[in-house]
Amino acid sequence: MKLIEAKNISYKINDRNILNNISFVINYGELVKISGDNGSGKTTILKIIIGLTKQTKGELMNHNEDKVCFLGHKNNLKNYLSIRENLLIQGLKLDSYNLDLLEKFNLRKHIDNSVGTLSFGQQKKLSLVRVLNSDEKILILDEPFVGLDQNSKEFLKNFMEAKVNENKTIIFTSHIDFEDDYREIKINE
Amino acid sequence: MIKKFFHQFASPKSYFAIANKFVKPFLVFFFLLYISALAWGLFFTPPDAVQGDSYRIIYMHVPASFMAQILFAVMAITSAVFLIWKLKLAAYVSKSIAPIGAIVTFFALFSGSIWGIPTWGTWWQWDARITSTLILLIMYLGLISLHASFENKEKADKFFSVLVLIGVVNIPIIKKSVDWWSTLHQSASITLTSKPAIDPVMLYPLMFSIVSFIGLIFGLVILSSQNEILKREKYKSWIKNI
Amino acid sequence: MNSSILFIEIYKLFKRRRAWVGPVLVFLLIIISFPLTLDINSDNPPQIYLSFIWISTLLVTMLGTELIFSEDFEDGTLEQYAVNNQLIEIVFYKILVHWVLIGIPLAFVAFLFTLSLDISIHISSITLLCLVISNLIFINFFSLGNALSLKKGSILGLLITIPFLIPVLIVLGKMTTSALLGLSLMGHLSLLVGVMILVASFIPFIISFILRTHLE
Amino acid sequence: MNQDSLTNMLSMGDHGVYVWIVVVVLFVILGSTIILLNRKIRQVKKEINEER
Repeated sequence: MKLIEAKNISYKINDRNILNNISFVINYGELVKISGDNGSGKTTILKIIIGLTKQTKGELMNHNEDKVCFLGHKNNLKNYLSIRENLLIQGLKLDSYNLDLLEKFNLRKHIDNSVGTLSFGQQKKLSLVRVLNSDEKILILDEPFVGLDQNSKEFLKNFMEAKVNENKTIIFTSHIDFEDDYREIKINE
Repeated sequence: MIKKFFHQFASPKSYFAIANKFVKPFLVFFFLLYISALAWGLFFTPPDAVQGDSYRIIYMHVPASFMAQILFAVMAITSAVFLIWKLKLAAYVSKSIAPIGAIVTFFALFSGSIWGIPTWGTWWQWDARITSTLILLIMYLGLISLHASFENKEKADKFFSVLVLIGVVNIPIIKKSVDWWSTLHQSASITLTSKPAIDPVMLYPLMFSIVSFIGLIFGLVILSSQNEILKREKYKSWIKNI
Repeated sequence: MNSSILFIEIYKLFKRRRAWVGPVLVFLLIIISFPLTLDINSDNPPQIYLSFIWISTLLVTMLGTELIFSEDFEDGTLEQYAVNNQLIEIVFYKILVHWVLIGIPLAFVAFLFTLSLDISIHISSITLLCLVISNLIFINFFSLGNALSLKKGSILGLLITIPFLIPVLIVLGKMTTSALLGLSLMGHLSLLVGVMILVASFIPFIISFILRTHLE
Repeated sequence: MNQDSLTNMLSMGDHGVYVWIVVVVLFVILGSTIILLNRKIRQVKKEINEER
């Protein structure tokens, strides 16, 4: 069943082409990777899919009416709050699942430290906790693997596969290749 | 319907072609017209009974003050057209009015304060009109710097237009409140409006100078919008054929 | 209505003490130092003190709303709100929270200051009331300025917003004069309240449109 | 018209200097705006032609 259908989408900034005549179809329950070089418009595509940005030309049909889970470039964390507070203001509970996650990410011992003291990779892992808690049917992740160590990468990959097996749809961008069972939409001209 | 009309006849391309053809004769015509209006006012009218010859600044000051407000209103119309119909040309015109408006407003202030030296004995009075013109100048400058501060010009257009539309609502409010304010602080000052109705001998050249000044300034606006179109549509294919 | 978002906004501003206590402290310092620049032996008209209060409140409010949207924009929180279609709510809440945590404390500091002056308690309480009302107007416009000049600095924001605030300042000045002359203030007060309601109900929609455009 | 009345006309009594200051400033502003805009337009056109 079709979830998203894009027909000849173009996007311009200051009359320069960012996206040029892109067409694709994404079905329910698919694991889709959008790949391309730096500046090829991967983020823009995601933003068009979730409706933050409107394409300059072309048509996008989105059959989804539910909430989506979106992970952007920015980590959505407050530097002046601790890990615990950051999770709480994101609406996450500190239950055993999340504490386990923090343990796995080596963050549990820092739980009362402010996020500003964490490294980039640690912050990235912390921002993933929200994604790992999501019960939305559609997950849209912008560069989820950047800055992660090998274990965390494996963990996230397994999580994504498990989600897809539950018939959830995941759309993500990456310019890293790894062998897995996903469909790829290339947007290099 | 309207949208189709706009897109056919109000595309930057056709506008530019028409403007390119007419802007120079238009400017020259109104320039000469304004010079003759000014010559009439400066040399062929009698001096004012109260103010003597210094009143002749009126032939430059009044057209400028008038245009300072008219330009903001025009900018509001083009901004509304841009926000409603997403017409790019309207945004270009809107943006190119702002610097011209700032220049005209500045000149209105300047000529007013020079006029004030012989009339009031001071170059600045906290008079209602002067104050609201000053605020108008601040608004123009705010708009210019807002547009300039964004690299993404499509976004800049939207913010600019929104600010113009809130600003145009604000102008009568400023006028009203400043009028209200100055009645208390400034009851003794000479206002230009409180004089008896202007004599026809001076009124006709004044009208003439206003009309020709309007034409002159709109000529400048067209020139400025051409500049804007060229800058913004650099990468379009039609532009290579000019 | 989503009370948890409101609570989060309160919590965030509360924890960021520099942004919350800072402006109130700055206001306190300004207000303490102002009388020191005047000759205390001569009779200074209270109007000077009151007009000084209006202006310094205006500037300190600007200081207090400097990060109202830019912080959440920088770290992606606004993007999340936009994805969940909560932008307009969040704008309302943020303005409300800044009013309660910054605007109203400022009004009380100013009230305490006026008590030390040689004016009646009646005029002091009117000052308090006016400041509470006009602070909401100030915060709305400074938020608009902040939304327009996101990441571009507060000078641009001030340049944009000052023309909108001048009429408010004029009304405040008029009220001061009338109050000191002992005239009725109902007219002025209802005007101020009317403006407050209009501003507080329209500006947030414009702001959320602007923020949405930023997030494109 | 003799020379005296011409001087009178141009000096406009005592206040002529104010009028002339405003006239000069007006034409400087108008002239420089037109020249500046024309130069900018020519510059952009040149850039476009070079890119062709």
